[in-house]
Amino acid sequence: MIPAIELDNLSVLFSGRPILKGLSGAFYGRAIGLLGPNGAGKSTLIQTLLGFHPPTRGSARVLGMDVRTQIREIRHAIGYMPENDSFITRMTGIRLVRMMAELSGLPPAEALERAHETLFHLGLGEARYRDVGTYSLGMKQMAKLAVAIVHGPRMLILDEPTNGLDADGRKRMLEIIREIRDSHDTQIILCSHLLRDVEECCDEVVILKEGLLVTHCNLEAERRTNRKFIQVETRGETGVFLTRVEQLGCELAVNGSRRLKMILPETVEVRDLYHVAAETGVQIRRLDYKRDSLQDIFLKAMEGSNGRT
Amino acid sequence: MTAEPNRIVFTDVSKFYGEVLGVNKINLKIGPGITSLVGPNGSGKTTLMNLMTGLIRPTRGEIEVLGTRTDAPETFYSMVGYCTQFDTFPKGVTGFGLIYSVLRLHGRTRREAEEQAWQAIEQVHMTDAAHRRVAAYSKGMRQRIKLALAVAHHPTVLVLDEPLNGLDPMARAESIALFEKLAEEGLFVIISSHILHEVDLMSDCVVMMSNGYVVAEGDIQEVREEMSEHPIGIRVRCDRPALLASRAFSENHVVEVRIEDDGAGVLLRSRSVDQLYALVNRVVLEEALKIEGVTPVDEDVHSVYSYLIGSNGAGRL
Amino acid sequence: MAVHRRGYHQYDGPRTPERWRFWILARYAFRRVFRLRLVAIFYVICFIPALIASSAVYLSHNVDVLASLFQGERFSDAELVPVTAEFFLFLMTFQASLSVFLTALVGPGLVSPDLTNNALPLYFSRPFSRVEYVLGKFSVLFVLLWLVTGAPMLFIYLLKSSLAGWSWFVDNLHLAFAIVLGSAVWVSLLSLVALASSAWLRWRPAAAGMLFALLFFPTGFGQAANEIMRTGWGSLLNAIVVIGTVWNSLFYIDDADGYARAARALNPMGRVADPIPAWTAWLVVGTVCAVSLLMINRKIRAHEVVR
Amino acid sequence: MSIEQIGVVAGFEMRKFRAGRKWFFPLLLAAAPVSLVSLLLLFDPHPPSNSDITRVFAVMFQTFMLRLMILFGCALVFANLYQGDMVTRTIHFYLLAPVRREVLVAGKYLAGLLITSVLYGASVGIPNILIHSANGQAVAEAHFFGGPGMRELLTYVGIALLACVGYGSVFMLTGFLFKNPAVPAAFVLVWESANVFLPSALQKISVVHYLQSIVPVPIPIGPFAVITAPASVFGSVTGLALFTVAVLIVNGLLMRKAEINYVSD
Repeated sequence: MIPAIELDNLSVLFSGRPILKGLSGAFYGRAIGLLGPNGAGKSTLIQTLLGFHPPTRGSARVLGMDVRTQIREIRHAIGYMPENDSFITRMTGIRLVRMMAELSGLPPAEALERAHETLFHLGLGEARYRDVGTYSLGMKQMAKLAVAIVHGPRMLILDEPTNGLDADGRKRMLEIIREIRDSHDTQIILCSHLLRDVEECCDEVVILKEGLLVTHCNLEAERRTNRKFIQVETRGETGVFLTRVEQLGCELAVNGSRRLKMILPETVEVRDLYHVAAETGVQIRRLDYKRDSLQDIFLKAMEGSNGRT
Repeated sequence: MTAEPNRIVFTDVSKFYGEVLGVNKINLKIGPGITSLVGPNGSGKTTLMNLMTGLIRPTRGEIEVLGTRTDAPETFYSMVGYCTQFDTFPKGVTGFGLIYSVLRLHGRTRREAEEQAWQAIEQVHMTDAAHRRVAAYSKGMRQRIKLALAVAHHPTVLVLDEPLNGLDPMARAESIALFEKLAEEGLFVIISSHILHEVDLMSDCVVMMSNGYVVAEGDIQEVREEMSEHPIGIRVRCDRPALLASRAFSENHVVEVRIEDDGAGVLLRSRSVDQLYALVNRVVLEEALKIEGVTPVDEDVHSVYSYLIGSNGAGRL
Repeated sequence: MAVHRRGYHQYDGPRTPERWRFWILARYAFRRVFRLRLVAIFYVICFIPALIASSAVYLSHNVDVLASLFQGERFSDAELVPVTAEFFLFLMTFQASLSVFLTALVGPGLVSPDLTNNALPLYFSRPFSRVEYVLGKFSVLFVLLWLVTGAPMLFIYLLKSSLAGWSWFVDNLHLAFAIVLGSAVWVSLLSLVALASSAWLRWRPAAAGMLFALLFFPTGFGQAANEIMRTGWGSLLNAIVVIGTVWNSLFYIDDADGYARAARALNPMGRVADPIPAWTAWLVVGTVCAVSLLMINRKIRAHEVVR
Repeated sequence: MSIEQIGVVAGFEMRKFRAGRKWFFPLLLAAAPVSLVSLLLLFDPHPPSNSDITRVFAVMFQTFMLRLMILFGCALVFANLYQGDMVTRTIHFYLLAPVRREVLVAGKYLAGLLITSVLYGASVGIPNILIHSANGQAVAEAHFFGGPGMRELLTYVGIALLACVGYGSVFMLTGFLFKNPAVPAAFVLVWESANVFLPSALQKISVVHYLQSIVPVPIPIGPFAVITAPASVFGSVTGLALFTVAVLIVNGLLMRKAEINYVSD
């Protein structure tokens, strides 16, 4: 299985300012999450993979093809969804998607058929005959996704696909991304700031910070190994309850007014918590086991290398 | 018209852009603390915020923010800070230059303006990029500068239109902490956002909008309890779900009980949330159940949103 | 009854040859250009002068038809409408001015819709290079304008030669060559300038205004400079004089005094200074095209790198 | 307090003007007469006598400089002050500042005035000095210090500044009302150039009428012009000042009710 992306000491400089500083690694995941604070070089990395910027040093291979020599072949196999608004005014949805399909080499008849199929698949029903300029924000994002997948690419690069969408729009977009990921071997690079979206779609995560590759981990593996801890929400006066719980030997962390995070030693049962609660007149509302979420992995990555917290 | 010095009051406010509906018949009283504005795109959130900050005038109705009207700019804007949704900046200006100039407009002396500008820039961790041109900033950095701009002159009312849009996870956490700190200092912080789990995390009170109408308003739990047509549900993962189910049926406030198909959990719905939790606490002690977890099924903003708005409001994307 | 799961599937069917991919842009642009009724009407109007000219040429050959029209009016056998270089030059200047208005109508709408809403990444993340993009947009204008300038005059030339016989065709061949090349030069110059102004001034009326400004302001300035310094070099800034000289050098390729006569006519107030030499005119056209290409290249980028 | 704020707004506007590449065309216009005159000095072996020069400059001033250059220059600079913010959707930075709207208008006007008066004051003054020194140093000194040269120069520059004041306020108002600045600029150009043929009452409602009468070297204004009594220097200056203040007040009132409507084109 050739890696989706292979970086070999890749560095990129903008007029002297180093943006990517020697990235190396091979990423095989079916859906790779690309994370990092603002200005970490995520967009630059994506644009280097697309050949918008030549790498200053080192090399990058996409689906086994080198970015410097086979860029046209790469662009056949890639569907790119840019970050901010990107459409052509005074053009209907269907015509925009069809033209983009033809520009990727599909014959006109084939392009029209696939354009309609893609727009149907993404839920842009009758709006496809309207001018893209009149689309709502959610529909524009779907139109961008349509343009990215109409020519049937082997790899999808999505830059902030759910940015600015409302709750339903985000749910719809994530469903479609998961569906594309599971339709045989299409690989996805998802670049986003919303960690829950990345958690729901990706099985591998790459975290950049100030142009350096700080963390590269497999989410499934990470989930299994993490320490389990309990998150408890209570109602009523919790002062006495907290001290009693600590006496039981639980490691306690309070964040937010009513939310407690604690780690139970082997000897203590959940039921004991209820005993203590009943005795101290506190009602336990929410109680569930939690694992290190991507949020914690991300925060650890940031603190790892002279993070600023 | 009762002049309420400590509230943001909307009385019968409507705004139409020609015949396009902005917002319709809004009656709101917003108190200090974090109030979240939630609703699908185009539901009137931005219109409401523009009205509240005087950028646009209502077609009908009155708006009063802490007793002053929005059309007296010199006094009104010294207490209001607005971080807009527009991602546009004057050409050729640097981050620091913009905040400094606006503070000078606020009547600060040169030294004060410089000091406060730098203070605000530190708060959003933009110190190293402050002197570069805003045109060269990434989306997240522009967002931080807008945030700094809104808080630089220490307003008492802070209106933020999707302030976390484009920020990285670190910055989101820091911004939420900043908002909570400001809210504790007694500021009115009004935030519009789509990320419901963040809204759930940080807001004391929620205003839910759909198609230009306020659909619900108030504390999440109260709003949820008021929705009698959707009884409160909790999901209990334990070793003997059948026992808990039978004990639950004996109580009259329980409306629905369902054993989960994996046989290791039970879903209980009841008209009164307190009695339901009391029941669970009691049964765990008496029957020595081995509890895996007790989680409310639809108490958070997500479910309230989908009940109130998801079904009827946002048919489209 | 089977539930058909219409999911996403990759495409690995046949691909169109890459050589002609730039023409896709032109195909879509033509359809959009003629959607505006104003452009369609104006486009038809541009053909009227050619129509009149060709009917005049036809009538001048069939004198008897003319005679019957004017009952017995005696007509000398000399051609009514002499189809010579002057004839074609006059028609060319007329069509060229019409083509300027056509460019102002069509030009700005070609590039600015892509730029105002940041659509370039959509183009260049596909196997479609910036050269093909510019070539596609350029070919739209080139074809539209050439059909209005070069094609009708070529048609008249062929009509004339069919009437005047094979010998006329052979010894006037240089005229045909001049028509094709002359109109091609003017049309490419106009298209490149229109594309450059459309790329830099995203606001449509501004781009159209810039086109006219480029035609008139330098001319005014050049004339003023001529006036003050009493030289002829100022008319290098005068678009009409420059393209006129280029055409003269093509149409009078083998007729020196014809060229001199036309050059003087072109430069009425060239009192003392002699008209500008032909090679300088070609040089001006060349530099303007090069500068426009540079400006287009600067703006048509996948990613705006802001220092 | 508000005086200082006017200064801040003016400073901010000027910095925006310089950074926003908007100075290109106004500067080009201002450079035109200067380059023309310097071309003349460099290439022309035998310049005309000084008296002809004064007449040539007078013609050039009234036809090209006053009516075309300063008018279009002011149109470009002032129309952009308000429209620029609307088109680039940055007007909300101002509307959200605790500043009286009149202060905003005054600040912007001050910035526009400073820019145009510097640009067009120089583009009138410098050619005047250059052109009169075409015949060598001695003649120039005689002209300026001995003869009427200096008074003429100062009047010309003064007229240029007054023109900026007048046209500035007009184009600021039209910039506020019309999205496309070219339309009002063309209208004012036609109105001003036809001024000579209008009935005397209408002539009063224009900037050029007041300036026309205080030009040091009058030029024949064509056969069928309607002769009206030229206003005195004091009359023209106060007339212009009143005209400008009135336009600014209207502008301030409109600004009070300004709302943002960033409609995407």
